[in-house]
Amino acid sequence: MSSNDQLKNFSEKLKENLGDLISKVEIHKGFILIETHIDKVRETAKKLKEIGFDHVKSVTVVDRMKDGVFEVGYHVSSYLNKDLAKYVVELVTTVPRDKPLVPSLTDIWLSAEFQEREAYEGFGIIFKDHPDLRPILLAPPVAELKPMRKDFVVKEEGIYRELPKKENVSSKVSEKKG
Amino acid sequence: MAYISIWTLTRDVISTVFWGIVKLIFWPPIYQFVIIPGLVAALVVVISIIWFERKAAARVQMRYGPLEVSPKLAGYLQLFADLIRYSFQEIIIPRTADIIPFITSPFFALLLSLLPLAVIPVSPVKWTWPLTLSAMRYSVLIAAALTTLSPIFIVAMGWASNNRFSTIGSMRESFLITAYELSAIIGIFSVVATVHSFDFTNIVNFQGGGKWLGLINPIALLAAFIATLISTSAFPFEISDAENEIVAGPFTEYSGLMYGVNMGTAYIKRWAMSVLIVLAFLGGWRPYIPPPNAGYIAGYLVPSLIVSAKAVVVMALMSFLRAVYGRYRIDQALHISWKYVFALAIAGFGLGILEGYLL
Amino acid sequence: MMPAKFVHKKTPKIGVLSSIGKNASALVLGLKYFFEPNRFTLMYPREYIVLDKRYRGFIVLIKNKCIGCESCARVCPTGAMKMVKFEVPNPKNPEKKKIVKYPTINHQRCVYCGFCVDICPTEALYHVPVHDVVYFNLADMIQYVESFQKEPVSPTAAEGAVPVKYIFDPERGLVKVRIKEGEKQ
Amino acid sequence: MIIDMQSSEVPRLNMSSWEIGESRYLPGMEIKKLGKEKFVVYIGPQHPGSGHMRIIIKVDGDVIVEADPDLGYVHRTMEKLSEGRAYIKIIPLVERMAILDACNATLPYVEAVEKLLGLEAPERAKYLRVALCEINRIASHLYGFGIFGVFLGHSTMYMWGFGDREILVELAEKLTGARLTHTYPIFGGVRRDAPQNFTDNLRKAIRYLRKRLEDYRRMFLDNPVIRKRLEGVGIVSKRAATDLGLVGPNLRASGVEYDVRAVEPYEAYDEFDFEIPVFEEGDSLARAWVRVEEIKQSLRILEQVADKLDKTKGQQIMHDRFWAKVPPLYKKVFEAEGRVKLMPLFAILRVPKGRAFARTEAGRGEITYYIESDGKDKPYRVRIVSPSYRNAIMFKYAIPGHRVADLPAIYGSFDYFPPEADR
Repeated sequence: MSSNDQLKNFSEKLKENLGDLISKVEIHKGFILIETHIDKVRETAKKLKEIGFDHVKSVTVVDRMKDGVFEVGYHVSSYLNKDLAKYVVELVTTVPRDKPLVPSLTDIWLSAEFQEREAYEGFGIIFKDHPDLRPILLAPPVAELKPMRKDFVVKEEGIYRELPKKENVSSKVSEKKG
Repeated sequence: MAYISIWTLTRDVISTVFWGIVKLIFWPPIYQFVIIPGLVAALVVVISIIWFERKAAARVQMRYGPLEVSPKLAGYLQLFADLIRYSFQEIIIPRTADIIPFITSPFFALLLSLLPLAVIPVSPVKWTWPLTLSAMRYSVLIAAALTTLSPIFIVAMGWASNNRFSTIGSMRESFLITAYELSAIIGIFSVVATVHSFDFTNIVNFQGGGKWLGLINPIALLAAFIATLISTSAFPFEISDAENEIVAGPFTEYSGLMYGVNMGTAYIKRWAMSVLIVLAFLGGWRPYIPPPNAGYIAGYLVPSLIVSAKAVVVMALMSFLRAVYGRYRIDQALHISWKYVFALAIAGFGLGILEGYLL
Repeated sequence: MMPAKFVHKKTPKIGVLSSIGKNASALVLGLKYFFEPNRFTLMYPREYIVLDKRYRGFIVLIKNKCIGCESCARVCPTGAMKMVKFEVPNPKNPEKKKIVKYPTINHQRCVYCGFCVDICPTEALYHVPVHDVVYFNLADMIQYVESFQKEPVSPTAAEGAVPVKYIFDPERGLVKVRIKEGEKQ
Repeated sequence: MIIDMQSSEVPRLNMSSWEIGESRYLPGMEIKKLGKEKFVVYIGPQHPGSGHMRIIIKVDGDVIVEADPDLGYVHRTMEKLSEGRAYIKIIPLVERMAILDACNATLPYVEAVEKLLGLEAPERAKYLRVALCEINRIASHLYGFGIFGVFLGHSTMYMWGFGDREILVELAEKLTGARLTHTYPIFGGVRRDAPQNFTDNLRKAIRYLRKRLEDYRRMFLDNPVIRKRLEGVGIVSKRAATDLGLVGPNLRASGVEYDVRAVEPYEAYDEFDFEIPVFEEGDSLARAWVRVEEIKQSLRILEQVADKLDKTKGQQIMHDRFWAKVPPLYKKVFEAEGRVKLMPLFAILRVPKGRAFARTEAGRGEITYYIESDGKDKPYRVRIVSPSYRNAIMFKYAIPGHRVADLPAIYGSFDYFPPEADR
């Protein structure tokens, strides 16, 4: 387990290395978040790959409906560099919800290919220059609904059930008797 | 008087009819092709062997195999139940299929895979031979030639089905035909070289006294055995109808009884090849020698049963391989059959010639 | 602290000659299991496993213990457990009716996670070690208060199947053992 | 758009007007022009060798020139459903993506929530989690072997894999009360204590499985037919495995040293002495061997876990926060049945605001969860990336160039599990 000090040291190092490419570094539980402007995403990603972050674990999109943005994050880590493998770094950028256009990082991290397709079908985020941007899990008509967005609400059921008519009567009778 | 004459007349008629039927049954072409080792025996054997195959594999695989249909017979009737089910299933013919070859090919394949059984002797007694004496001198040649006919119809089935998996399957089958036929035939012909005769009767008589050709020339036997495995798509050469790769190969579009026929054809072919192997390598009806003027039972039924029993053992051995092996890839199977099995067959043939010279 | 070590290995190579031996080895192993099969199949409708008491089987309600706290319905991940409201006369104030709540279960949805049993503050729900109950129609699978209190009976056990249990064995893995009459817990 | 689960009305989709990207057709229904000598074969979803997925392959003769995996046939929208339900209800939901690997699939979720809650499971609970994780890992590998066997036509391996898995399933049942969907780890601990004779049974099972692994080697891995099918087939180089982001045994078969148990030891994995096998070849055979070696190591871990469980007998298996102030009835039940009763607050558990990322090594590889809480009783966002989903990309890049018959061999060697990938 990497202790808090280690994480802090590492985030400092990241800041030094990436310089003014990134606007924010935060330490969260289990990963380090670095935020960058959408124009600098590709540059930052290339730099991260140079440092040794060689694969994408997860392309995480969070819909911040109140702020009107999508937060597109790439959880990256390393396989070949054992020191880096201990850390997970999330490269985050925000795009407006009404015009979700992000440069694709598939050519930098091939492992992001399918996950970018998933972000595309779920949130409708369009990854520029993605080699094969199609829905992956959903059928196209379902993907068109952009079901992962927050304004697509799946309502959960309540916790009450109505009695069917007949049993209602009989159990009432038994209640009275009891 | 009249009473007696009617009685004798009836008796005569009955006995004539009875002996007529017996004669018909034991008429060599009928007996060989329809009874033993032909259709009836083949069906019984195939059903038993499939049952054995399933049970044997199940024992190795921590299972019981078929059991529910007849627990007291260890599930033997399961196969009959399957047969009934097949025969009541709807036969679906795809609209895109080429109908005439689609329907006829399975039955041609079945009949032709039985045909070799109609030209081989199963007894040394002369009247039981299905061919004329002069043709009998070439019975090995004729039987071997007839075994090569049925695969053509398997290829035709795949083509007529107009299905991609069928096409791939029949393509594989057509590759395999060329690969195994030569090895199988050369393997069996190495016996001819040893005995200096194309006559199965001579070959079997040569093997008296435990001098089985399979023991004398095991290389040729191995080559013929492996070639039989390939030709009948037994494991590890279950390639043309590999389920996990191409669904059922050439038989993908077949349903109901036609599918059952197709599945049976492979086993019947294995049966015919096993009978050939028994005659050529495993001593045929020996050690039993029928008296020269033997009748239906001693001269025909008993030797044919001995041949059948030996062939069943060969088949059981082939079936057991299912429990041990997976399947080869098509190019690997071709590689094996051309590089190793063919070489084995040639070596066996050479050994056969050498032994023919020495013995 | 002893972190795991990475150990580099190579797949064993097999030559042409030794492959003949490997063929024979596989065949011999097959024959060994052919003659001495190791089987522990449960012949299901004729045999049934007497399950552990810990088994998370069908869920039964003890109505007297239930306080109607709704915890079980809240925690149910599939919405199988739901509360039903009843109006009963209030002994203190006969004018107003008192509302009591009891859980009901829909076995079409229940996944037997057992959260409801574990969360119940009064142990009013419990698992029965039964896993095979047959319903004749879908409506029966929604169990209201009356039927929810009845312990379901395994149809195999009721029809006189042989009770068995499995015990662990270092040689054969699992061994099926028949339970005699007296042994039943 | 609001979908009401209670109403029977399905949201209407306008099938005629949708147009996404270039393709106007359902996947696999596109009209394409092909060369004369190539043709397209649809492997799946009703194919005996495909599982719940489809691989659209273009073949040139017998050689695959292009493969396009079509996932999603068993997609259950777990990420979306998670956003609408309480934290505890998500555990039984997510474990359904890999029912034979249930503990491994839920553990990172539980860990992520524990990180947000700022608590850690007690010692004995950690050992119990490790025990079930390793039992699940072996069961998952055996299942994978079974499927692998049948894909190669080796029915004995299929039945043996599934038959011997029964022992592990039985062990898991004795421990948790359920055969497959254990729902065992929970925030702050585990739900059941190990029964009386659990460690004895565990040791017996370990001895049996060690013996059986030798049989597997003789029957399957050293079987010349199988070797011929696997050796040099589906080679993924170290570089390619890294770039594709493969996980788990498939990654380690390509010579990459990565295992979450070693890189970021979770639960009690840093207390056990075990090795992580890494193979260099990167072919299907290496992927099979890596699993066998991993089973051996898992058995080694289980042996140590059994000792630890004997040592920590009778200790608490729930974090104090949920156990210190429980009524006496709860403790009575725990002592009598070994069952941890949950506080009613679990149903409406509010998790502090924050983001957490957790990863563990499941049977098929690394599984990661990203959880974001906005302080309410439901998560704001749950992102699940399962091992099979990350391995799915290999269909596109590892299969072309091989023969049609190699497809099942490669598929099986990757131990791809569609329900896990589709989530």
